[in-house]
Amino acid sequence: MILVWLILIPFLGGLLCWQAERWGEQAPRWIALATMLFVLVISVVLWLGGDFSLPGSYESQWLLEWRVPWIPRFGIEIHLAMDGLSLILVALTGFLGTLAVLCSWHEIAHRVGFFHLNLLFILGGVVGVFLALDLFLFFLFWEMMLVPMYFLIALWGHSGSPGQTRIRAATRFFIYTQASGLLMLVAILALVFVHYSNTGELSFSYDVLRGTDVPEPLAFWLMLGFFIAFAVKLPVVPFHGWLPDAHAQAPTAGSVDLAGILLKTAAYGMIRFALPLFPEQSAAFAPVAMTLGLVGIIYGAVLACGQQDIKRLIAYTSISHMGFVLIALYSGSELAIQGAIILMVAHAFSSAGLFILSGQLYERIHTRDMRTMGGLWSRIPVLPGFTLCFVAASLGMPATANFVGEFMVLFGTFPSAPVVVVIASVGLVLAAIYSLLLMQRVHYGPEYRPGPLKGPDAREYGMMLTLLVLTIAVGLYPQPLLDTTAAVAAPVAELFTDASDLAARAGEVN
Amino acid sequence: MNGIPMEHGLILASILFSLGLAGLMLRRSMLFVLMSLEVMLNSAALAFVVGATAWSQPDGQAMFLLVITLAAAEASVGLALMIQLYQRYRSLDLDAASRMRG
Amino acid sequence: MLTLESLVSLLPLIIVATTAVVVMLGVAWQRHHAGTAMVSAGGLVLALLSVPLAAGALTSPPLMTVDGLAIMGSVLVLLCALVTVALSHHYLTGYIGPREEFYLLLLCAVTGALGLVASDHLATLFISLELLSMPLYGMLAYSFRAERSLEAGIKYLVLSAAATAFLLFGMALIYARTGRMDLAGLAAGLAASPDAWTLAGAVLMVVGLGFKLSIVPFHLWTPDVYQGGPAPATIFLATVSKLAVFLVLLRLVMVAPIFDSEWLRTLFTLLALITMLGGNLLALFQPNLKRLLGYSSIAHFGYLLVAIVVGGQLAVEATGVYLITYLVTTLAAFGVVTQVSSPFGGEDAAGLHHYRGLFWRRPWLAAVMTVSFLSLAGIPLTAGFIGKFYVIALGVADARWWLVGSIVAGSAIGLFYYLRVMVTLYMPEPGMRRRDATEDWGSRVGGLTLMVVAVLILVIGVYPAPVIDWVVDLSAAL
Amino acid sequence: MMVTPVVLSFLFPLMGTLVLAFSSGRLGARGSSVIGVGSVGLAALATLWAVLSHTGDREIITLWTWISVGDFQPTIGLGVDGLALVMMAVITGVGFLIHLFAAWYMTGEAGITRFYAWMNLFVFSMMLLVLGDNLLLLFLGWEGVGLCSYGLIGYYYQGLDNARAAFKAFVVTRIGDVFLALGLFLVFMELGTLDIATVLTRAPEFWAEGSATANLAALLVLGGALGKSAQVPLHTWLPDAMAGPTPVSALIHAATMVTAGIYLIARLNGLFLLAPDVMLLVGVIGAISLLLAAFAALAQTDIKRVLAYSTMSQIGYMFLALGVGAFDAAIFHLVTHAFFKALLFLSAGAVIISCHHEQDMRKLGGLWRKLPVAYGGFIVGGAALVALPLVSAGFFSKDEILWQAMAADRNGLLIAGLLGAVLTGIYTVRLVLGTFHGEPGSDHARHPEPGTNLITHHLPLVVLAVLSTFIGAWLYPGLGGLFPDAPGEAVEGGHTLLQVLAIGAVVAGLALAGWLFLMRRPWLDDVASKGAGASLWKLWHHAWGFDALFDRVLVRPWQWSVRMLRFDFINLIMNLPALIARGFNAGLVRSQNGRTRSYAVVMVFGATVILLALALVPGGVA
Repeated sequence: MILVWLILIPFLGGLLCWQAERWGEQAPRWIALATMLFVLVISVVLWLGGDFSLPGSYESQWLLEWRVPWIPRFGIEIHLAMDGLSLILVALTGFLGTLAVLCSWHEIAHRVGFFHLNLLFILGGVVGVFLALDLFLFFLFWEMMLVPMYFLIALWGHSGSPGQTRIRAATRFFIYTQASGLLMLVAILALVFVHYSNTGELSFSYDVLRGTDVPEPLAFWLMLGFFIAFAVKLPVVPFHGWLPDAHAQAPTAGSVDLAGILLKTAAYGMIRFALPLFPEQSAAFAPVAMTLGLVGIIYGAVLACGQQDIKRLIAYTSISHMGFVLIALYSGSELAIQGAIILMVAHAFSSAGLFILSGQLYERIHTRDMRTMGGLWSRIPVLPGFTLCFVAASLGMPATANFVGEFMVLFGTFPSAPVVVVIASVGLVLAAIYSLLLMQRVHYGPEYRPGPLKGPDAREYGMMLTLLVLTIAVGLYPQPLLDTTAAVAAPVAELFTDASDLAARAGEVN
Repeated sequence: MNGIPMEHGLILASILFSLGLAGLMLRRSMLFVLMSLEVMLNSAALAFVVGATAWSQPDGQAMFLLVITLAAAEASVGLALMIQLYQRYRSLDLDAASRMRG
Repeated sequence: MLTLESLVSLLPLIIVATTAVVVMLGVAWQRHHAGTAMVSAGGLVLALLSVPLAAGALTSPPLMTVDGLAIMGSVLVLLCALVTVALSHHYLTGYIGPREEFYLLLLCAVTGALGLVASDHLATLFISLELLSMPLYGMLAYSFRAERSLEAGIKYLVLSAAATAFLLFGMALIYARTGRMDLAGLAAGLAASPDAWTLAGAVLMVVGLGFKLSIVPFHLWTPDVYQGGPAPATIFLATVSKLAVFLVLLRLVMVAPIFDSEWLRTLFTLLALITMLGGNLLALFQPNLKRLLGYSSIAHFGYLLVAIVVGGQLAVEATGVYLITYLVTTLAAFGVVTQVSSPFGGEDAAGLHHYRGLFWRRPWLAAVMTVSFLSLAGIPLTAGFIGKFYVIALGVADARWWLVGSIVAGSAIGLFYYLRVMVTLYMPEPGMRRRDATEDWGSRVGGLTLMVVAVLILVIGVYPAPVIDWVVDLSAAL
Repeated sequence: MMVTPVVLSFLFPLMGTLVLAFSSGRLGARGSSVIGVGSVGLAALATLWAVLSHTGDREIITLWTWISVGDFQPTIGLGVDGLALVMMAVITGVGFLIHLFAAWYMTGEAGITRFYAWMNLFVFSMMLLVLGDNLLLLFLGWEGVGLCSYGLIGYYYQGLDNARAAFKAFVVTRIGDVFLALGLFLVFMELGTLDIATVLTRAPEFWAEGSATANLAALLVLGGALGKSAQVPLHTWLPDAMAGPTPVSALIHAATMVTAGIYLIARLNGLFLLAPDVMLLVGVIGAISLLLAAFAALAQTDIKRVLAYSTMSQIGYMFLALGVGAFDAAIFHLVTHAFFKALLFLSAGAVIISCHHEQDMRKLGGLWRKLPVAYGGFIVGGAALVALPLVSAGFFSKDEILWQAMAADRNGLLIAGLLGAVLTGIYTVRLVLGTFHGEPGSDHARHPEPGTNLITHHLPLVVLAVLSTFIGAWLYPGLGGLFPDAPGEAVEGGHTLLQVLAIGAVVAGLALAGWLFLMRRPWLDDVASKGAGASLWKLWHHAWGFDALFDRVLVRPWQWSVRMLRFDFINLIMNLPALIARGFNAGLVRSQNGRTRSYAVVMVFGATVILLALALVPGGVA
């Protein structure tokens, strides 16, 4: 029952914030903060309590499970379950949600209640995505988390840019994700009806559908339906157009959520749904996916260097980082998938940090254009120091979580695809280039405009410090995270091994 | 029954129908548009009568009566609206009433 | 033969007809707007209560069949009429000139719709269709002093008459070839082989009905009539008229095999494709809200045509659910337009700029509108999503990949203008004076029904099981 | 976590960094320099304690397992053996002296806390690099050192070209790091472990000598070493790295970071022995860099750039030693080089500060009487650099390398070494004469302000000067035991012949330089200003044009593609559906022209099309 509460708390909190606006501007902020802290505390308590040993054959792999019939006609049920991976991601959502509320403490001045309503609805939807196990319920949360994000970007976007671009960016974000989501819905329904024709049982539940053997030509298209929906959200290069615009226009809280969690829902979706449901096709599709990952890394890096707007640069770096995750997921090695999970968490920390810093910069110099920045190191007391740390994290400096993630991915993928790893390592050099470019243009070089600026107050300092400590902690001692997700990564990796044997055997046969 | 074969009746009705259609599309004044509507309805009624005679059943005739009553109702409402059109635009031209577009 | 038993099965139609007569006498005796509204609402409620009785009756009148489809149709028609009456009362208070006649026209149209839904014979089909359309000309041209309403009335009259002529001619051809007028007889008569004339007749009937459902090549009248007609009339046109005609088309396809031939199925597929895409594409940059809703209703019926193409048990069920979700959503959307433009002041508040920043003036009205537009777009947790899910499930079950693809493309395009409308609600409004719903809109009958409808959208979206079970039971009886 | 001296030795700098980084301005200049220097001093003491208590065999201290997934089990473990201790001694010892001198050098500079924070972080990363017992931890130190060099080279961040030099240094070394990373991946895939000891035992079992994988692994490790030690292909960043303060150049670009590559190859000697032709390549690269840098040093005007190129050539010597398999000789030269090159850099720093940041030799001169300590440092350092026989430490280590080269009868390398020795003599004399003798070129040089502080200025220079003499060479404990036996052992005779040759080369170099610069100065100047001489001088000045080559081949195309791709054209493809929809919308909206009759026409047209399709399309009419 606690799983239902995990989803309901953000929604109730959101409604409370909307109504609390009557009692003054601060009330919604405190309520939102309390809600997200509550979610974080619950997930941490669950984490400490739960044991994540590899699932024995007898008891189910889910730490917690909650199941109730919803639409009997189609066999749809509200089926929530939590295992190591979803627990970590829910905790991450709680943490980043708290950060999002904190970093928009002064930034959002008008219509505060409605802002927090949207913010908490996004987080509720995301927690729903991580916990939903019924394909219909998963799709429902998948589409539902878009609406509040759309309003967040369209209504509270950066005042700097004229109104129209904000709405266009928000609409592009919405339509990209929604249309690809519908493709996934078609794939889900096709899978359900194939299962129905095989076994006469109409059900949307994950465990039941995993076993269906779908006839070959159709199976590839279904896998593609799932892949495209997650590729648009990841984002994978041809479908990445919406991310830089959405980030450039979103408020800081929106960017933190968008980069921190929404991208992770796509990776989670791949690990949970795309790979296990269609193992053979995914194995066959792996080379294409890896090439897309590579293109993502290189293309994201090259474009990141060319950007003038600081948030667009960070957005393109996210595309580059997510390229690594895509490679890992389709490499079929347990080490790489564990690395991908660590990289997801690490990227959430480093990109959230960089976005919060760019938000704080915007509060001080009211611009995001790097051409009008320079030599800020001497003008702002502590912020540049933190920026340097997060820049180091984003270029994969050892002792940061990104390094652990990236190198586990590369170590894991090397045996199965050495050429891919060689090209991906070029991405490491490009990562150094765009990260240091960010540092160079913003903090080093001659001062564009003289005059000292005020340093970070306690709130900002606290946020930055926690993020930094977490990055270093995971960088130096990632074992707790690894143990929790071990139970998830192992079966996914085996999917590929027996899938590739299958493919190999199939290869011999014909 | 060695009267004229049914196909000829139907073809006549079709020709009548297409004449009504042409009138609907070509004429500008609303009066003639209403008239061509009547022609189309009557052609349908004719087809019914032809059908009835072919199958020697009374159904066709009954339908003919229904069609006539409908045509009358149609005409009355149409003329009422035409009067309002004339009062507003001082002309019977159907295209005068085409402000809503796009 | 017309036995007492079959009369009972026609009870709702009889009650509505008597209400119309009572209203007519009431108008003749002494005009009282609120009274008339109460009487017509009472009549509709009474008819609604009598539906279970009618459903219980075993035999049905000669030219009609009161089966599951008819019952479902009658219930939906009565509910929509009830909401229209509730909304039109506040709207008409501002109308100078006779107000009671509107309810009279509405009741006659409802009678026609009830007859159409249960019709089993070409004659009853024709008569009920005309009984439904004739009062609509009056309702649309009700405020004839405003030229837009007159223009809408004229356009609808001319083109609807032409469509009826097509329908009639089609019926005539089929009658001439088969000599049978009732659908069951038609089916037997045609079992031999559908020749040129019968197929031509079928096509002409499709054109006639297609006009009423505003399927793409015959949709051009829709935006102008939706924009011109007074808001309550547009609600009635968008809900009851389309609902009844679609159920008839479904019955024709289900019962009469000539509609079942492979060739017609490809024709319907093509029509569905162009209707979905055409409806959405036309609405992309539409500044007028009522025209936009007109285009969106075209698109929605494009999605629904998939049920006609697929046919079978699941199709009837999908039609039932989709119609319920479509009706609830359209009632809410048009209801908001009615609330903002009532009491009637000569011109409806259709321009999108009227709704800019509505959330900061009328939060709950804007919330209703947001929910309705989310439902139109088919976003989860709203009824619209359940409808879209059903239609896609239908398309996938029958492996109609072209149709499913165009549903996805259509809804992606549709998102653009639904989002554009939704975001204007929350934009900070510039200082311009603009029309607004009356302060106490929420406490009036119309406002309350609107809130109930909005809640219904969310309830169906969150927990659709009861609605689905109801539709499954009714369609099983077919 | 046992508190052994080794753990203490690298914890002190870490604590120093954390205190300085999070003090955010509360510590004044004095406070931060005390902490900065103090922490490295304590580290030196801890190292000393560790050296004394070292029992000879390799001791592993595992702090905790870093990651454990399946058989990928890297640990945070410290491997302490002779090689590590020697390197630790150099890092903390020479590092401490440089930190001490930096206190004097940086007086009056803004942001001293930031300077010492970076310096301490550098020492910490270097210690980790040296102590890491598995390759992943070594890689951690490896990258940490790169980051600190970025921070320190870009210390004067106001100047755009300083920041650009730091950026270039980091990117070029990062390219080397990527090669090393690929090497790590290959090693892990083939041998299943990253632990250095196990790698060295398993390598011979799994790989045959000279097999493709062995060659590839050695090549990749070599690539990493080249990047960090600024050898031929990846050396362009070293001269520009002189943009940082001189103590930084002394610590990073003379004593410690640039030697990381040699340490790596020495540590993984087993790997290289399995790939003899890669060993030869190491030697050849060493020889090429040796000569290239020596020639370039001849034509430099900035004293720090001369020293930078001389560092590059001395490391070339070390690579040459590694190439012929004389690992012990390479480390020996590494140690002595750390002493005398640090001395030279610090003396140069003393000169620069005294002449108000004047670095150009042509503007300096006639300082030998005014800056006696700096002059003394230069003389002793220069002697060691030139390898003055019997007196200087350089002689013993360089002679050992040449002897090993001769013993391994790699005559080509030997000749390159000798030629290098001659050239070294020439540019050292040119440097000393240009800076200290002759007429002062600018008023800064006429009245310099010599450093007077006894502890922070004189002490480091004197100590280093002492270490640069034969005492430094004597201090070095032979590490023969740790490495496979060098070629020199097997051969008896010929050592004396080599010593004669080496001494001859040195004497010839000095004589030639003396003759050229003292007697024939005017002749030399006009040769260097006309025709062939001038172009040769320019070529050497720009270090054989490598920088320009890389700029045109790599940097410019990269910038061009970044500019071209700034407009995200793949995005256009995704905008296509929107444009198509917009086109259709425009077309369809025109059909809504409001006239009833045109609506009727379209309706009729639709009906006729369907009817025609009925007649024409087969299957319609049965």
